[in-house]
Amino acid sequence: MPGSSDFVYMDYAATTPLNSLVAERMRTVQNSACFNPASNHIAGRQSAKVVMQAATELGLLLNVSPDSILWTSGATESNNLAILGAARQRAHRGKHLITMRTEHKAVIDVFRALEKQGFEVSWLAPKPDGQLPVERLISTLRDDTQLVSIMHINNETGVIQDIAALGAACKERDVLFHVDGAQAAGKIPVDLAALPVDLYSLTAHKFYGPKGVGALFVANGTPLEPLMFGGGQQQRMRPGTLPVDLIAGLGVAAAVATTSIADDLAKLTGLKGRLLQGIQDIEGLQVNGPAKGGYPGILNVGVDDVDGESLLLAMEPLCVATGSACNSRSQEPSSVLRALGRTDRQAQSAIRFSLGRPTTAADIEMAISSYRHAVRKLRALAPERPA
Amino acid sequence: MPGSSDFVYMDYAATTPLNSLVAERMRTVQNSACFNPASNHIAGRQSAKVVMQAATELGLLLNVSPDSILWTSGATESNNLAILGAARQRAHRGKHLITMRTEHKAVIDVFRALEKQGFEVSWLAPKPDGQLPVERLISTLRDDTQLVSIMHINNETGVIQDIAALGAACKERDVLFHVDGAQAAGKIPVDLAALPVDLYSLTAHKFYGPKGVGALFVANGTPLEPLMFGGGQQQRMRPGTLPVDLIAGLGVAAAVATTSIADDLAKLTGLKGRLLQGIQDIEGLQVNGPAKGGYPGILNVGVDDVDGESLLLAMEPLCVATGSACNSRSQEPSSVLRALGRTDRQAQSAIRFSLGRPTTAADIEMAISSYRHAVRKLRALAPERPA
Amino acid sequence: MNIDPYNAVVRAYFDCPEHMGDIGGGAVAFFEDQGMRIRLSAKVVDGKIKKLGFRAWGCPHVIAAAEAFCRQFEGRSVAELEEFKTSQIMGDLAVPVEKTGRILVLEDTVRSLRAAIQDRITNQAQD
Amino acid sequence: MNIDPYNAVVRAYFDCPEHMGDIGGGAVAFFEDQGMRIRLSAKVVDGKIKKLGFRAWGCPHVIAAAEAFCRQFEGRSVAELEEFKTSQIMGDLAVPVEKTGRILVLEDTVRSLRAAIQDRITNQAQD
Ligand SMILES: Cc1ncc(COP(=O)(O)O)c(C=O)c1O
Ligand SMILES: Cc1ncc(COP(=O)(O)O)c(C=O)c1O
Repeated sequence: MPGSSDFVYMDYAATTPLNSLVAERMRTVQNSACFNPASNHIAGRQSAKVVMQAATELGLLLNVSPDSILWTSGATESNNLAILGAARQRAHRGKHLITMRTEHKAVIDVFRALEKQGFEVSWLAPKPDGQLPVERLISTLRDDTQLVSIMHINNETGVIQDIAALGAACKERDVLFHVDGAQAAGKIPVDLAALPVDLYSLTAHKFYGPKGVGALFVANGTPLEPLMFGGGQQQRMRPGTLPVDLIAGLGVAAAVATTSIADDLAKLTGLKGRLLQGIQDIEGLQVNGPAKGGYPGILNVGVDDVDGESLLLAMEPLCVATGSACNSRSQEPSSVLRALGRTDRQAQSAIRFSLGRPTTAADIEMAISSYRHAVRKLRALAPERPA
Repeated sequence: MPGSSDFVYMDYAATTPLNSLVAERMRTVQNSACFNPASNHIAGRQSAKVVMQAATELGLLLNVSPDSILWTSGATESNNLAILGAARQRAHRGKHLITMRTEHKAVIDVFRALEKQGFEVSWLAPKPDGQLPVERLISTLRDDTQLVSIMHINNETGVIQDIAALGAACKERDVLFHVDGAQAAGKIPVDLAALPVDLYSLTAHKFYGPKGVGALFVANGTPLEPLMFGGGQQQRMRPGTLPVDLIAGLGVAAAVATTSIADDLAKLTGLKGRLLQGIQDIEGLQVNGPAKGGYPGILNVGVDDVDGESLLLAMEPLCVATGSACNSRSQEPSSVLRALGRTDRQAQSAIRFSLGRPTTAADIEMAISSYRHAVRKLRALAPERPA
Repeated sequence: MNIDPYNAVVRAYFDCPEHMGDIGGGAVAFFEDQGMRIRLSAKVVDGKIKKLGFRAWGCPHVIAAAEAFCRQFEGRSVAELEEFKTSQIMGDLAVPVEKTGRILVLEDTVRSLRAAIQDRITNQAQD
Repeated sequence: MNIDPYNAVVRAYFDCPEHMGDIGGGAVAFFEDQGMRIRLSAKVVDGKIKKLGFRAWGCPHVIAAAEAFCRQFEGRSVAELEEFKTSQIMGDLAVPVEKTGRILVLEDTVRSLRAAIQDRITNQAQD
């Protein structure tokens, strides 16, 4: 994989390299049809065709109509548009919103902003394995609840929520249901025709598509207040010149995923199994997340008496993440792991290995020995507390 | 240029193709350093270096510090962030805002949204040549004015505003000054160290960089309320995984522009002169925009008794724009041309030829004969009004 | 996203508007509305439309619709003009709904052409 | 964007902490604060620091800072310990300001080490 001479990459939940078919298609589009699809001339129409094809490809991946897809700059924007857009649009009906404590920052911080603007947010806690029991949602729904936002796959632990059950609870009460699918789309089967979901966020760079483009699935024209105002593009919901080549890349990434998800999952399950087996005898090792099930591309582990930042450095040139990948430089212990009941110190020692399509068995062996070595080294360094 | 077998492209103000050095650099980055620059591992740090280099390159183009640059998805987002962000941030100080009637939709519609949210907007009219006299701004400034937003180069007519004088008027009153530079950055010299500008928007795809990435220059940490909330990226002003390859592409596009603006302008001036000369004897031809001066990449003309949409079709396969390029499919007569005093019917006949680095003398000859032919054809079709 | 606003019929009629022009000495109708202008002229012999011509100012759909009308009714009887409805042309040309008003200008012009033909017949009978 | 959080000195000291370990039978100091833990031990002969050792639990900067301290003061006189300030280490290791508090834990430990050495000297004198 790219850059492999300098390092071994095991941070696929943070971002993935471009699939070669994606890169090829983007190059073709850049050379022939990368104009403004809103322009009423030949060049514009060629570009519009490219965008429609991508919508079709993404529609197939998610089993939805191409018309229900809004293009954005990524899942952060999709989440903001869905949550701010729905909350503001429905503010006159009621101001109660529900989400989880283990959401990504691009959801948590949006709800925090809404709290400051007069909304009331219920922050649901998961069980220690990360799962949200549907009863907790049901008992929190109120007459003035307008929106529930629950992520599909957790980016730190890989736990998969029961979107069907959670969505059904929302539908019964006529509450909008948003799902942050950034870690799920293109990685596990997602059938939005079958799932009771109104809004679904995704981002291309998590499944071998380009960075800088994402999408928001909007069921049946669910009304949203736009985040931005401008030209009439995308039914005024999201103005700006469409990045035709990026959208084409997202489309191909979706098409590739459609045919490869089953193989990907089988392969990742094997690799994750070996990785866990290779380190599970380390004293004090804790798996953060579901013991069984969960997305096989993510393994999050902590050990006693080791500092996460030092662990990361001691493992170089293996590229893994501590805390939330989206902001690994912050030194705060992961709020996700704190919500699962870990102490600050335990949370601080957490390392997320995330595997991807290019991960090899040799990468896994390297990771195992690297992790074992680093833990041994740091434990040797650590002082005992005086008796 | 790309796609030239099917059509002749003369819509560079809508969007430009990728410069070959830009494409090459993006490919290199995609193959080696396209990870999450916020990640604290080797791959992340390689990507962070790429982003810093791009900031340096853009900083050189605009003569500003790399630290003053925020990456966005394009000028639409930059404009929204600047205008909504500044207005909301300063709302407690006063609610008066000033802009022009001839702004791009990505400015006009933002101010319209703010009007609905309780702000008062003064919509300044330009002179018939498109220029805004500084006295009109000065006489509109009030004690409670918080923000003035004036575009640098008009996307429909190419008129260039006197940013130095307008900015000085704002500075005297301690009013924030935002400039939509989408049509100026990378196309004419822009020295933001010398210009009294607080916020400057740009988008890469207007100067041979990639689509889906733009920037907002923010002077001295001018406080803005973010549009989106999420990870800690970019000092919380604009969260989301940075599209490293697109940013690198923007950087190279800026570097190329830095060395080629002078040549570009000289070449465009010659081509525009020939184009105008080739059509100016057509009866009833009006030039929309400044008679002299103005950006030489744009020539906007109207003729009596011809419908713009039919003109566009009759000129195929020449790709030009009617009305605002960003939304050429809307049938409304251009509000910009209306503001310059054109009638609906005159505005509706307007065609914008926009030339770019790849435009050849042969393209210009083709455009001349295509325009002459189309006008002749449509005039032959049109009925006289009965006596 | 509606990719090509013009279907093949519109493109063909717009490119080669065979009936462009005025039929000298025939019945003439002119109508102007919504910024569109249409003139139709017809040569009628024995209750039959021998020739139709048009001129139009407007968008490609309006021009193509006028041409379509001429192609359709040349050679048919004046009586058949009564049956004229824009709905078929709207369909053949795939005119977007928001342009319905413009195409109705053609309907008005055709109605006015019928009246003009009637006038001429009456006048000729009185001669 | 601070690209590499660790400069070459931090990387070298973290990779090879030569002074890692405990000096048996010497003066010992332990300090714990801000989630950091540092233990220093020293062998002192005739007012001179013959050997220094450390153990640390914390981020790479804390570990490197402890190693830096040992390298700096081994071979110097106990009196010179008084001069110890974290400022030079902060500079040499380019410690980010937000980690100042953590490095101050080292200062506390050094102070406590000085006291422990003083204690031993006094005790030995009393023997
Ligand atoms: C669960 C989740 N949501 C949202 C995001 C944000 O995606 P992006 O950075 O592409 O906007 C990420 C990853 O960064 C994520 O893992
Ligand atoms: C003057 C002006 N401002 C803003 C924009 C919006 O740029 P983008 O579509 O890249 O967001 C454009 C072009 O579309 C423009 O010409």
